[in-house]
Amino acid sequence: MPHVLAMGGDVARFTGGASEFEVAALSVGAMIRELEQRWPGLGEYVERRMAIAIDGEIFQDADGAQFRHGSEVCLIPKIGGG
Amino acid sequence: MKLHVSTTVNGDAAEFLTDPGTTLLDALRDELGLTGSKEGCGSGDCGACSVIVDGRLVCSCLMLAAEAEGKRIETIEGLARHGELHPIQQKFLEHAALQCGFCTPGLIVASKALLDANPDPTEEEARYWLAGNLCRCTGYDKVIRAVLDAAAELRQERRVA
Amino acid sequence: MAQFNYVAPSSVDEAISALASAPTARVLAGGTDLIVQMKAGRVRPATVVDVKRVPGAVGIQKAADGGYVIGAATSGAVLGEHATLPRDWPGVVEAANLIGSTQVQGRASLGGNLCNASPAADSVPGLIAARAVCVIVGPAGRREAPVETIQVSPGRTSLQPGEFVLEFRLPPRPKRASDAYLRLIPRTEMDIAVVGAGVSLALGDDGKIAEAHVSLGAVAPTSLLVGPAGAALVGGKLDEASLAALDAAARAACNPIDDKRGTIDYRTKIAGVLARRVATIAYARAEAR
Amino acid sequence: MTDVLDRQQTETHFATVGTRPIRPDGVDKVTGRAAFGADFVMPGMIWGRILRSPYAHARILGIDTRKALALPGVKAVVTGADFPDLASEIIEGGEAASNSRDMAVNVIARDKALYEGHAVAAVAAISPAIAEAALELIEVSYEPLAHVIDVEAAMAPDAPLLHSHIFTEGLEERPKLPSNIARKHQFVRGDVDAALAAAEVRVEGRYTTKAVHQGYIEPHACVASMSEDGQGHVWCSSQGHFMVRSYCAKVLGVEISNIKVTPAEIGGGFGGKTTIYLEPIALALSRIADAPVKLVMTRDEVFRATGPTSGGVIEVKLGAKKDGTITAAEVELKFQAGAFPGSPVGTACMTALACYDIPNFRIVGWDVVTNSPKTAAYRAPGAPISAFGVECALDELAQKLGMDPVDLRDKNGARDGVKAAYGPTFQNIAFLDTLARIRQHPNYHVPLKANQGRGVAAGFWFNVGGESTGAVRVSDDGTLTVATGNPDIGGSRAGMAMMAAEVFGVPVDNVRVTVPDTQSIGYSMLTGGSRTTFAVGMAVVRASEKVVADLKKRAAGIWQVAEDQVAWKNGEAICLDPAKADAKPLTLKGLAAQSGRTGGPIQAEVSLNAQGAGPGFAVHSCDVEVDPETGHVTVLRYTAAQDVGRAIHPSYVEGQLQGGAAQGVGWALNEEYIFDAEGRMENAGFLDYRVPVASDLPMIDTVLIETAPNPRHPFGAKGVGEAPIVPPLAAVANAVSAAIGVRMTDLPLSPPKIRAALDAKKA
Repeated sequence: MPHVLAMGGDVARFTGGASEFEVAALSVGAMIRELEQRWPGLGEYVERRMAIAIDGEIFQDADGAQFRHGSEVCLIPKIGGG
Repeated sequence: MKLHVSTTVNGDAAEFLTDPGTTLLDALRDELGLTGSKEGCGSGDCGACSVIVDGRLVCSCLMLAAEAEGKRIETIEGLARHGELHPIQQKFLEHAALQCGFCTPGLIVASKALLDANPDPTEEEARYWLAGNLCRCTGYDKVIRAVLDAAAELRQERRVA
Repeated sequence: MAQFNYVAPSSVDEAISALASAPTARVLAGGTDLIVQMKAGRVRPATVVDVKRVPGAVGIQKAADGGYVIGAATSGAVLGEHATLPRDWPGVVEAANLIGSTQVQGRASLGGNLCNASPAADSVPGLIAARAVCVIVGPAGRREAPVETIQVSPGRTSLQPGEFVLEFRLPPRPKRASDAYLRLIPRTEMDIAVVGAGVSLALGDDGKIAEAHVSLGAVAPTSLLVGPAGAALVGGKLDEASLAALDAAARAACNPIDDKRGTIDYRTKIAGVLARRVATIAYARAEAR
Repeated sequence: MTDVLDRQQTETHFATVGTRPIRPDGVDKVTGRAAFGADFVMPGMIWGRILRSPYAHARILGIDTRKALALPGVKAVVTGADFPDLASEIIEGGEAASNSRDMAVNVIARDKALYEGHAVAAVAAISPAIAEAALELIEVSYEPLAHVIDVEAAMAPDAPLLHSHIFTEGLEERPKLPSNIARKHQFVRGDVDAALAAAEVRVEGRYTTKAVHQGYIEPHACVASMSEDGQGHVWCSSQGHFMVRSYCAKVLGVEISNIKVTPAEIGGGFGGKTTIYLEPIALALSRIADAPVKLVMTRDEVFRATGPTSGGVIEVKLGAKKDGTITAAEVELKFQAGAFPGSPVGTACMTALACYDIPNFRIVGWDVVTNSPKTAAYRAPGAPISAFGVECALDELAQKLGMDPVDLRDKNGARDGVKAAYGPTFQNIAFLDTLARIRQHPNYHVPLKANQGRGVAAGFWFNVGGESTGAVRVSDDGTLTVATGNPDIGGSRAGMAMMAAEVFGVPVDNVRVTVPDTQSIGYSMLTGGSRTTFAVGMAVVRASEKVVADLKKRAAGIWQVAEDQVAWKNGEAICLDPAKADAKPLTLKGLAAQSGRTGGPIQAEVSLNAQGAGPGFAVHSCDVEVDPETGHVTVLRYTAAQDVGRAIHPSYVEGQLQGGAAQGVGWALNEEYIFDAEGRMENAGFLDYRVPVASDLPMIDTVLIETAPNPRHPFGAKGVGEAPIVPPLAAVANAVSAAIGVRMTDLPLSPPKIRAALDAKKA
């Protein structure tokens, strides 16, 4: 199962403190739906405010992006720039 | 009360009516449509409005249009001739001496005034002469290389001529 | 810019009457201060009198006594290109040539720099140390006054309504006499002086300093002629003791402010540093002549 | 000089990528033809001006515009009351999310002026002079309020409150009272307290910086026309015309489809043109005046009313073993956001330790509103500020350990497989190579004289991808036109033309590049985040590949062979079918000429959302000489090395490194916002806001590291624009500290501070 780690942001507020957990989902979109189901509000929060690094590569607004079993999925605040 | 000003711009006679409070830069841009000279500060601190008046490099934002009466004015629009870029313009392109390009017309006009006055400047002389032309993109490295390279080419041309 | 009348008189008298016509009238020479202030709305003259067409206002003449007569509206670039002035008065010229950029040099003048009455004006300490004299014309006629009597406070001069500075007179320059100007700025160019120092001196036949004048800028409401600093140099050969005395005298004369460009403490210390350094340059130049 | 050894070491060879052609827009820019924001005019155009608050913080009791409206020649006056009140809502402008209500109130004040320069009203008149005169006739009655600009003062419980609706986010529980602290960010790994306690060597420091401005030379400018049917058209310079479109629609409360934005050439941005200021006001004025309205900022307005980046406080504790292994890091950041939440403290936290592999750390960041202009993005937003503290602390640690500062960074440096402090695991990075190349550079070995010092620092930037569109059209003479939705801020058109030329196998001169308006090309996020060459380049390459596939298909049709029997090489289709040995290659020109018969015009537009932008690492070394009597600093040598993936146009990549270094040197030595006791900016001009001039700098040597091409990009490109401004603050400060033997911790390192430090050392 993909292992999810949240760095920064308010994920722990939704999960009751947990910032690391496993998900069954194998894509960003599916994970967002799964998180919304498990912790109401978290899915939407992640969708709007967080970027998702899959095995080290940062994805932003990429519902279709796929995970592998054992993927490292890292939730980090969205990144802007100058 | 509008003032009538007759002057020469890039070799051609130019006449316009102006308010006393209009700067030469505004007259060039708004009355004559020569928008190559830019306003970056309006206070003589950035050099983007550099033009040559009677052979003298000045900031056109710090000169009243009325003062141009009877003067010879050279702007960036007058540098390329008969479809040929001036060597300074060509070297700026070859050395990638511009990024956004906003300060470029002023830098090129100031560089022309430098090489007219000093055909063989040292790097330090070029840097001090151009200290009144702010560039925020390039860090000046490629600008200075372009100017020194253009100087060498112009000296070569003179020798040939 | 607020509206105003622009006139470019071609005689001294026309210029005087134009200046006298409105209490807010201002002289336009290079405009590198005036136009900036008008754009910012800090000054709103009813009439602007461009004096550059007035005979004598632009140009450099050698005087009968071997000194120089410099038109007050002559640009710094023209001063720097003169055949003999930079050799005879290098300090005056290098001070004028430090004002602003190459572009500003094409316009900025000694008269404008003085009459803008900024305590930090670069060319003023150079002129004061050189004992330059202003030729002033006005409704009451023509008069002469030492440069250090013109600035009375930041932005204010001792000129009367209708008066303007037409020329500067520099005395003849004997051998073994020279001058120099140094300023401290945060960058290498384009800044207003945090401190400026000018020194003019003449050596006797014994190689000792026979005459010395020291002027400081940006350390008081006006540029200063610092008598004790000059006196500290006279009679010596710029040994450590006289340099230390010069440093102390320069610091003692300071009455600066804290502002965005420097602190009281910093300006005071730097006044001493620059006085020493600029005296050393002037001395070396004098020995070389 | 840039050394290109690395490229020679890589096997891949390209015909165009990696060469240095003249940029396609170059001639227009050296001849003065290029039209920037203020160069555009329209028939019947009138001129606008904006009235700004003279107070840093004041309640606006009333605005009387009657006298201004009565002035002959005045066509329109607007105030905050002419704009809709928006609900608080996060909008994704394509970059860092921003709050639509805050943006609208920043464009023009409503009940309160929150900083000196905050727009309170605007006029449009038939001449600039009349517009200026009209401003003085607008009567605003203010109730001045206590103000606060210093970040720590603003965090105090009794500080003047800017907004009653800000309750600190990111705390365990929502606070009972509002404050100026908008948000707490926290990034934690391991047990930092235990690790610090157990450390064999510790360093601790407090570092401070002032607000600084991007300092682009072109002031903001636009022309806007709003017609009677509600259709608006804006011509302006910005980092993203799609951003201008969506933000204007929001602020004016109109449909996005009612706004069209045509991009002008942009005279520098560095992040500062990733938001709007003038455009909605010009549209509102135009709607009332029934005429196009031109608004151009003065330099004074640019400094007082557009986004600088934060001044900040950076507190750093590092713990290490005697062998130099860093075991613990604690970093606390306090950032001025300006008048509304949204300082770059979040990215400052994420980048603070990104260059290093540190098992235990706690990074805390505070986003604090202050009575100063709302901060805008500035090149690697936040990263230079946190790097200043961390890289200076590392320098001190190296001294304590008696280690070379490059060796210390190498020992702890990020490499593939290391878990970044901000979360993910690094791959395809070349930080260690970048350090090595600085260590090998001749500049690093020049012996130093008295009063001289050498400083080294590293920096990191994520780089981003994002939504991008590229279109490629084949003209009937076989030349190519490439269109993208991204304003070219530093030469990106050259890169786009080169990447297309590479795919087609044609000379780059056969490619023209254009940036059309918002109705003529697909949506693209703005030009920022170092994304353009990477993300937009991908779209252009994909579109080029689509066109090549179409050309092969058409060739197959002409030859009557299967498509897989057609190859594309050096700009022509080649028939592989042995049965058609006599089939001559079909050139792009030849195929273009027959496009009508083979299926019509040949073109493709590709829109994508580019992911997997590779991060960038920069290492700079700087040599300075300090005048011990005046405290004046001279930069003697400067070297910038960077992991760039692969340089498409090396000259413009070098230019990014050199420009970033120069901006960083200005930030380190002289640039700062100076406020008086009333909170008014004292140096709102290039005379006293001292950006580096040509005589302040030496040549800036660059080293492009190409040992880790980005696998996500067709040619291996990584973003390069932002990383180079991250190291200079610390590199310069470390050099100055080494030269004078005193640790300098407060930027800028202006001469009075250095002289004071030297005097204190003597005493």
